[in-house]
Amino acid sequence: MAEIVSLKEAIGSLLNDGDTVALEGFTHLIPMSAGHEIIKQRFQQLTLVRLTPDLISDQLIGMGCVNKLVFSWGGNPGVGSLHRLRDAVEHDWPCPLEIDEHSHAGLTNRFVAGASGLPFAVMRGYQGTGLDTYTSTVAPISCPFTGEELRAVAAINPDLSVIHAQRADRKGNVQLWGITGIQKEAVLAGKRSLVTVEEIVDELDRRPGDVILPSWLITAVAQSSGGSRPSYASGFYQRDNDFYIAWDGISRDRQTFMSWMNENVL
Amino acid sequence: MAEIVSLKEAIGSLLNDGDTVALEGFTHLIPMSAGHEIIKQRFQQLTLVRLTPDLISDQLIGMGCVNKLVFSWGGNPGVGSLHRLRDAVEHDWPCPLEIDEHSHAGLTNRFVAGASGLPFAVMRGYQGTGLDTYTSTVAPISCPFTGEELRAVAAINPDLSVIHAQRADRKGNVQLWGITGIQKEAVLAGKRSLVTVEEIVDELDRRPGDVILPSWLITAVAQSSGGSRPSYASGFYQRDNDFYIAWDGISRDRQTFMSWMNENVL
Amino acid sequence: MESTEKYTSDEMMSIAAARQLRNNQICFIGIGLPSKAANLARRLHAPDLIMIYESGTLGAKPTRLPLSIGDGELADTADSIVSVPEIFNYLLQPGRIDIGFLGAAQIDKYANLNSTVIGDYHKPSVRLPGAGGAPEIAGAAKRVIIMLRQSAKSFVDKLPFVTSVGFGSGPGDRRRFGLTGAGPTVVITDLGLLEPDPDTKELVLTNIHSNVSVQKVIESTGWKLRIAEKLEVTEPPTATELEAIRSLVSAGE
Amino acid sequence: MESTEKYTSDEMMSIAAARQLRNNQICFIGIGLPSKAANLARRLHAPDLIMIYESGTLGAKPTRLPLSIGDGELADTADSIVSVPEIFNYLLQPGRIDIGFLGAAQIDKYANLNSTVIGDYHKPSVRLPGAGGAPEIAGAAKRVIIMLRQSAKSFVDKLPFVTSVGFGSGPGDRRRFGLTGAGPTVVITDLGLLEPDPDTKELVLTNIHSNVSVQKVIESTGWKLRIAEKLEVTEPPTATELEAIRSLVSAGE
Repeated sequence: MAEIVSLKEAIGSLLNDGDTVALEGFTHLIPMSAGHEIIKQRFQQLTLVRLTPDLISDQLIGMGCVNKLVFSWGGNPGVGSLHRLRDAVEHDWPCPLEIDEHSHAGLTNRFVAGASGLPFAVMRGYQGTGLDTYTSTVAPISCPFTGEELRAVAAINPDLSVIHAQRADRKGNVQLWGITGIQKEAVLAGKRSLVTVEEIVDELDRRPGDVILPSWLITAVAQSSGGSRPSYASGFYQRDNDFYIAWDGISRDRQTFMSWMNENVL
Repeated sequence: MAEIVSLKEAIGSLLNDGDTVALEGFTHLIPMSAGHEIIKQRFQQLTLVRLTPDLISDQLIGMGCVNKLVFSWGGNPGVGSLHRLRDAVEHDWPCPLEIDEHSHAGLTNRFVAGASGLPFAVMRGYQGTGLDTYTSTVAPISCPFTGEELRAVAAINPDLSVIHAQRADRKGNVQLWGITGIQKEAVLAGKRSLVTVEEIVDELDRRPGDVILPSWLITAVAQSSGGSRPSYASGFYQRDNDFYIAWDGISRDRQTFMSWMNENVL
Repeated sequence: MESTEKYTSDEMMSIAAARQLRNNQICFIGIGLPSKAANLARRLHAPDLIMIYESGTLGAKPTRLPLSIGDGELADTADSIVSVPEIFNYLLQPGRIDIGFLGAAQIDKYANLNSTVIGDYHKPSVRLPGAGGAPEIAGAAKRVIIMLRQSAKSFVDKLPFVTSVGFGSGPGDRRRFGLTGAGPTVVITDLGLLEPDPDTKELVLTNIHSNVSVQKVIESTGWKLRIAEKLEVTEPPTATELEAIRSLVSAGE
Repeated sequence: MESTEKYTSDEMMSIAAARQLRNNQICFIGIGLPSKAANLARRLHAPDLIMIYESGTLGAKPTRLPLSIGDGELADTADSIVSVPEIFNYLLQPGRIDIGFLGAAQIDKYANLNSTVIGDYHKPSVRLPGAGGAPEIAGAAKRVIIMLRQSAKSFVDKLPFVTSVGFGSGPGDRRRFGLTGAGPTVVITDLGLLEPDPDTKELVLTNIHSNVSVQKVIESTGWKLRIAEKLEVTEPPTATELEAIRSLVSAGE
């Protein structure tokens, strides 16, 4: 059953230097405050897993917490590049960044395999692309019935998976709604899991389209109001688009970025 | 986009003798009236696919519509045996019945593969059981990353998949809730699909835990109030347990069964 | 607080099984005897037992005994309902289930189960319902509890069909088959409890219900049954247990 | 009803793309140019276009232009929202999508796309965002429409990286790669439209926007561009089209 703890305590006790950590939230319910806590506690040499690395990934990379990124689309949604990600890949700053790059469908199926307790998943994809060449987590596989050649993608099972959700009850059952992306699979694939929530309530009144994650599937729950800001949490607050645009300027220059992080996160 | 038609017309135009037809509904929303329509229209030599063959399967088999059954648990839930199924398997009455038998997990993954447009799915199962011996739709497969031997199950793509749901709107979008089992995968795996519904409404007001099947994933929708009776449709009517118990007596004897079918279905 | 009331051997069996379950255990429940025992445990010492049924209902708290694994009572009282693919692929297969709770028509000395056919597969003398969720529950649950009534016809030397694997033909077979759970830890019958020998994996009679003779158990077993050196006698039902089991009303009644 | 108003080449591109879409087509939409064109089509001749975004929103009817594929505006106006595994495995992979609508940084003469890197993969001069949903959209959608601005830097003879396959190195490659969709049918740029030759699969300029010279298109193409024998001139935007595109307001504005 999930323990309800503080965010600081959760990150401190569930994460270790060198761990593989997934921060999921497909363009919605992004676990920003959990990422900030990882930066504050100065974790190092993490492998960061995230389909859509965005501002929080840019910050973790720029602060030198990450030495490997597993991802499928790394941009500032609707704005442009992630400059800290680019600086790390293009110029090894602040440290070299190894990448294991996939398509959304591929990384999604790696999570599905991880959630299913299987060592791999099967899909039709990657064929003919350059992606096949640069990863060791995709391999050809033949259908034993038809002979068709497909692709196997290796399961991903992060040491810690972190997501953000709207609510939990006092037993640690979690409720999320709106775009729920790959979050259920991320939690299930994780060896340990942490869910930050906007609020903790006595009773989860069900909503259309909601996803319930029972307490017995989660390691820890931490309250973190506004935990997705400047992204959004449906039913609580909207995306701060101005900040996403401003981030392009803040992140473009190393010193401006460091100053901003010092003032606003550390 | 789904066409809204009568049940009679739907079955008449979407099904052919010799087809593989899935009637799904995992202990809830069982497409009973669609099964009756198949019997009335005297379809022959069908391959019937259903995880949990129950009364409707017993009737289709006893009436000689089916010469092959793909299934994973064939009983009268909470009561006992399906006597028409047993009579067909044990004594070839009214005709020999070939069976392709699976576990729930296995047949479920055959539907998942079919819904995913893949020729097979991977799972950990069947190993050490007798089931492996008697089906050609399960095969060993090795993980290209770990070498672990797992099982591949062949995709199933019925010519027609039929499910029952609570509601549709006038555009043919379908809504179901409660135990929704394998129904989404059954519809998606079908080359053609038919959804019978309790009612057709102007607007589908969403409910917690509901599943929406957009009109563009469905071939036809037919209204059939009480279409799951004597089973149940959450929000509409409860299971008629007395009838399930009575069926044990009706179905035990060939003549009693035939008389009952003549009086109540044909 | 032993009851002075009479009780049936079926009541003893259900009560003995219910006693195996604890609060917060995640229990994947087959219909019939296991469902009755689990629901009894919830009414006694394990109100927070987490019951999972293969129909997709998670955390069901039925007020009446469900008639099938897809009973509306389970759906209406569940914390949430997931699809059947989720139940098997996301919850059972990865080993998240503490206890798989199974019944069967027949069992052998290595706790392998048959619920498929009696006789030849293609021309069976009795065609049983088949596997359902059992093979993968038996394979992937962290451990398995089995319940069935004991007789020479149900406890057989050789199964006509292995639907679900206990220990195959002995130690090492579970690993060889790639089964990830630990397998059966106890078989509860109307006569007593059998547990696998840690070394040989053969079922050994470790408990006998009061008022049952060892001779009766031996005669009700189709193989040469091993008896534990320290054979315990099952505590008879308490008045509370009997009252609870007798107040269990089936849904629809 | 040609407008007498001035319009930009970007407006012409979006309008030309919007004209490709029809009611009840199921369209899997990339963010940026494709999203703008699809939303424009919905406001003009295709109000019943079925828009699918990879975030899981089905049948979104945004009143404002979404800023990302997971914009709240898409979620709030969708018929339903499914998980990302469902979008890729149940809806895209089996070929249920009529049109995959993609942008890219670069394209080659066989309509292969690059959105990954400029330069060497390990030491790129420009690290682009990467694949996202594009490779499987390009593979599995029944057909693909591509939009990007035309220049010698974006229309290149050889891609540094193939993110998504158009026709590989020519006819037969899609089948060889096991790609189930028919591939790109048209590339819409700010200068004109290119379509694959039915036999060679090489892109051919088939339409030119009014006020654009063929010479300009040739100079904006990094390979020796083939021009269709019957080169058509794109209908200029109508007043209705221009009004619609100018009234498209982004979410959050």
